[in-house]
Amino acid sequence: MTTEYDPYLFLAVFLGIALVFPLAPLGLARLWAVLYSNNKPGPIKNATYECGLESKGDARVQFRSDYYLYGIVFLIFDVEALFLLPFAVAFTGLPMGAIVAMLVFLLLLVEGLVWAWKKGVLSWT
Amino acid sequence: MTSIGLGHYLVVSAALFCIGLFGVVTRRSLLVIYMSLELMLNAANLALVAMSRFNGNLDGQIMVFFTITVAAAEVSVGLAMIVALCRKRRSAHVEDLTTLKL
Amino acid sequence: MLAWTVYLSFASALVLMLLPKGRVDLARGVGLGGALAGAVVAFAGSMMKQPGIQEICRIPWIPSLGINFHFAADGISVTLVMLTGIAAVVGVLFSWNIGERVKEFFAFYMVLIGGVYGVFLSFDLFLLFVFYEIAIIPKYFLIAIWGSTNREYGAMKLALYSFVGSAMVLVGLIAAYVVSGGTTTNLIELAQFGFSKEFQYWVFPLVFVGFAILAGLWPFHTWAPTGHVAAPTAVSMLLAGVVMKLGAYGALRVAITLFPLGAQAWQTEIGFLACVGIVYGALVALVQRDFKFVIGYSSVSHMGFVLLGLATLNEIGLSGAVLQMFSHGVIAGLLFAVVGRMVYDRTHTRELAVLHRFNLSRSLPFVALTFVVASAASMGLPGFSGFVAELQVFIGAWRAFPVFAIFSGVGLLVGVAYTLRALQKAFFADPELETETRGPVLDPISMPEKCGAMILMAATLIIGLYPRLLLDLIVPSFSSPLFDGLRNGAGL
Amino acid sequence: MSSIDYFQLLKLAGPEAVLALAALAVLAVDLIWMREAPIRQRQGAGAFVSILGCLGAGLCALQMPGFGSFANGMLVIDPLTLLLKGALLVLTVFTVLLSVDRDFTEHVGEFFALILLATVGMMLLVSSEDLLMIFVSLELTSLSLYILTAFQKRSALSAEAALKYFLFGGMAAAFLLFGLSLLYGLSGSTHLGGIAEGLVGKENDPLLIVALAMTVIGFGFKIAVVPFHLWAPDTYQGAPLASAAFVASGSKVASFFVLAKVMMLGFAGVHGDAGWRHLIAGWAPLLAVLALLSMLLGNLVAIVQGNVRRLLAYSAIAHSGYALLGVMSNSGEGMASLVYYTVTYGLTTLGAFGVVALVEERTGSASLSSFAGLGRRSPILGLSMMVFMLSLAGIPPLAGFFGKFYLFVGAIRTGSPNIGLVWLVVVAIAMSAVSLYYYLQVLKQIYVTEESAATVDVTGETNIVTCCAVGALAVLVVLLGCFPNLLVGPVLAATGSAGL
Repeated sequence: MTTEYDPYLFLAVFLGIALVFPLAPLGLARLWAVLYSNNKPGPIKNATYECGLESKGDARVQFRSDYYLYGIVFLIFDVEALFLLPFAVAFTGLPMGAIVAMLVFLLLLVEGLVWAWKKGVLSWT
Repeated sequence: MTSIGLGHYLVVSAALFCIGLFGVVTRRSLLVIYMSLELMLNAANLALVAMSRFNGNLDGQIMVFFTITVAAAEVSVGLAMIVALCRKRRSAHVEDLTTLKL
Repeated sequence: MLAWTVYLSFASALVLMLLPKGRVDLARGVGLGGALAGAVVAFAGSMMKQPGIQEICRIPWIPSLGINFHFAADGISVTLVMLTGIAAVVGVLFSWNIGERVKEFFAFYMVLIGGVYGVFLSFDLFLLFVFYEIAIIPKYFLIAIWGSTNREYGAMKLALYSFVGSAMVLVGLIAAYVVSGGTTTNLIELAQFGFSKEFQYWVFPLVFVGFAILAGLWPFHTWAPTGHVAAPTAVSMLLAGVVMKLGAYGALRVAITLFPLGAQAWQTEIGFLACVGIVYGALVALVQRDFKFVIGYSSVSHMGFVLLGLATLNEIGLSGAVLQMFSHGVIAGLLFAVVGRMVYDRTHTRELAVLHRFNLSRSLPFVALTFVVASAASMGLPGFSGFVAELQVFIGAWRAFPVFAIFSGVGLLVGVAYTLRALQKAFFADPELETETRGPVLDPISMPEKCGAMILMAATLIIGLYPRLLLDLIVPSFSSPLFDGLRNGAGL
Repeated sequence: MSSIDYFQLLKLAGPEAVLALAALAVLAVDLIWMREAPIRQRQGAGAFVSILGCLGAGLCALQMPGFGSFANGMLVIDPLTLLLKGALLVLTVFTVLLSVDRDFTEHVGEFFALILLATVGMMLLVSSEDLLMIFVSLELTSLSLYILTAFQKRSALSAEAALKYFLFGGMAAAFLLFGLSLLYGLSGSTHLGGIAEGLVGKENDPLLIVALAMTVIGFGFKIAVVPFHLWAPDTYQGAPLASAAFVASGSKVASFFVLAKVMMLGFAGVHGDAGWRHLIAGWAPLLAVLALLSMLLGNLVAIVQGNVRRLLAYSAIAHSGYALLGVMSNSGEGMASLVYYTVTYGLTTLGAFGVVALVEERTGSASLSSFAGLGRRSPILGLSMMVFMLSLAGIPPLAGFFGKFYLFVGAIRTGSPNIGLVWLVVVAIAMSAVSLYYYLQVLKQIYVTEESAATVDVTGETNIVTCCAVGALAVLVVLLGCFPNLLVGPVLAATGSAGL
């Protein structure tokens, strides 16, 4: 006997559990700290957690612009994978022409990589 | 719960499109503008997929493949231009692009 | 045969462009040769002309739109081709003293002449419009580079006025072409196509005013004086002598023949404007201090007669208008030659108040003689071509609208006044002021100037004494199929 | 999908394949052999290979079968598209000639490769009747043009112009894509013919109006019509010369053709009428408003321009307004007049940019005053600039005049009993009278004003290749003006056979 569940009910339950699971222990730890061991700040206590050097300057470092070039070349090959997926799924039923076409597509992208390499974009000192 | 019809999807994609447009028009930093451009393109993708689902043929979804590629190519061109601009001008904010005037 | 006038002019323009830079005399020679050849072909062609419309050549140019390269000539176009021939030759003679950039001057000059020949000879609406606009750009450069007082302003004003005029004509032309089924732009076939009355009612003023701007119709004449004064002598002769006739000819050939009902509807308005043009031009010329402005406004006033003749829409008025075009072409050429080349190039001033110091009547007797003949012709003294033309215009005007005829009579009177005033101030001022100094010695009149003036004086005299030479060409051309619409409509 | 015969595809897409190969070949030649050669040699080799590629593509296009269509409308071969491909190839060859002996960049191979790839994009754009292919090839063209605009590394203007062009282009592409997706949703098919049938019942569906507006915004940007023209002046001024010339000519020819195809085929049912007293809602009144605005603004702002490149940009905006008349006349003859107008306009602008290139090389700036006395210094240059300026103004013996005349005849002939668009034609003619003023300003600088001593002579030798290209373009413009039937005849036959 299958009761007629609203299709989105399980989604709500799932969301509830996902929220409760992390928040409950955090709430308890917070409660415990407030009730029993209130914090007494001191110089030793505020020092960096483990050993190691004092950190200087702010955390946000300006990326060198050459990283962007890496990002661009990665982006192209990442999207290429997108096209390989349906090619792989329909691979068995494809005529010879389709495979040649796919090869041309791949070679074009490889040619892009070769060009980037030859241009010296990828290696920089 | 009424069933989710084509109208709902279109409303969502229209909302996404407007947010993207608002982002492009008002934000100052170029990177955020690129993100909102992406948002507008993906809103169109969402509309395409919804239309293809309700029209019952796959043309829309094939189109989505190619629009994703085009969006990727567009962003890579945009990033390359930011690199070129940064080497020239040390900042990626829109309002310094004022040397070319009427 | 007549088509060779167009080809020769453009060919000589091309040859002039290719001449080596330094050779000034070579450039003048080719210029004169081109103009003479054109004039000879023009006169030869008009001698052998059979009555009615004589087809010269008809080649399909853009078959998909029904446009063909169609040259033909009837009485009117032959007279005006002859006028262009004379004006071209005399213009070259009077620009013999142009010093710098001579090659380009004559190249632009020949392109202008070629365009004018083209307009008078083309019987295809599209082709006529093409030549009509070809003539605009050389005018700009001729005035802007070699002109005199505020030449760039005058040149730009002239170019824009003519271009706006031709833009209005283009709208009318396209509307007529499309409404007539869009199969042909041949003048004769379009004239036979009966356009509806309402269509003609709004297209006629557009096309007529578009052409009449170049003909100096009263409210749109302001470019003429500044343009003529700013232009070098030869160009101002050509401008007043021939290019203004372009507008009048276009109005006659295109506006009146294609839209006769429209012409009738707007007849009185045009007559009024023409009449005001005559009187206004004459009055303003009366008060001018600059000698060349007097002549500029006199050409506006004389062109008023031409437009009055066109407005009469009857055969005698129209033939008077065409004759006036020819005669004013010759007379204005002579007047500008005297003022520009003979007087200004020597005295370097055109202020009437100052000219008496040079005591011109004694130092340059030939110039004084020429100016007396020219002003007599311009006043319309019998014996000169002016009289015959204006007489016919008045008869035609009396039949169509007597009130305007009387008014233009007054205009004629004022015309006599300003011509005599200019003559007296410039040449026969009372010499006792500086009896002892004979005024700076002025270099004598050169040979090209002499024969140029001779040609013009001879032309106006011959036509004045024996007008049948031209009237036998002009009057029968009104019985051609082109004017059928006018004939049965307006009771020609 | 039926199994696609790939070899038939290769045969149909022959010209594009040859051109793509040529692009790769240029890259290879530049990177492998010409590694250390001086820049002049690299440019010569690159130009030679690209022109060879264009000729190969042209020959391949000639042997194409008269008619053919691949995957219902993805790639359509008919005499009209072949003619346009030929025109695009001619424009590309002249652009390549303009970019030789110019030292604005060391990456020579990439520059020529990108020009060829942009041409491939345009050729695909011109020969497709499928929304997907239209969007992809439009983006291919636009992206290569953005990069071409950014090629002048030394001047900051080029990067800034490219960025503005990119931002506007990206936004317009998003609008276009959204419009196309709504169009697909309403009609159920991506093929233009299928769309027309799909839209039969939905004339006043609000979604269709949104789709129409979005599509027009997308294409409006590409042809630089007024509300979407802000990128044009900056790009024309900032971009290196050959890319600005290519943006002005090639991309305009292709985008106008595809706009006309989408409007005439796709939105066939919603044409409406822009006649004077009988306005019916549809895309014709929308385009009429755009045309009116761009004619007015384009001409009026061009009057105050001091820089010839910005002047050419605003005149391009005005000419887009005139060309829209051809799109609105929605007939075979309208399409033929549009093709003739855009092709001759492309040739004229290329020539004008060629002259600007030579003047910029000699005096370092493209301002009006740097043109002073050009007529005396180099008569051929002065004469060809006069031909280009007068053809843009529409003075008869030149191609510009017949183009405008043919456009206006087509526009007025639409609702022939009530002479449809006569009010717009009157505005167009009035505005072209205004345009004569600023074209004469340029000619005044060339012929009338004397050369002031200030214009220092920067480089001694003038660039021979560009001179010949400019001369050839001037002769072509005069030839097309005096004998318009050379181009009008084949175009009309092609539009007839293409069943428009």
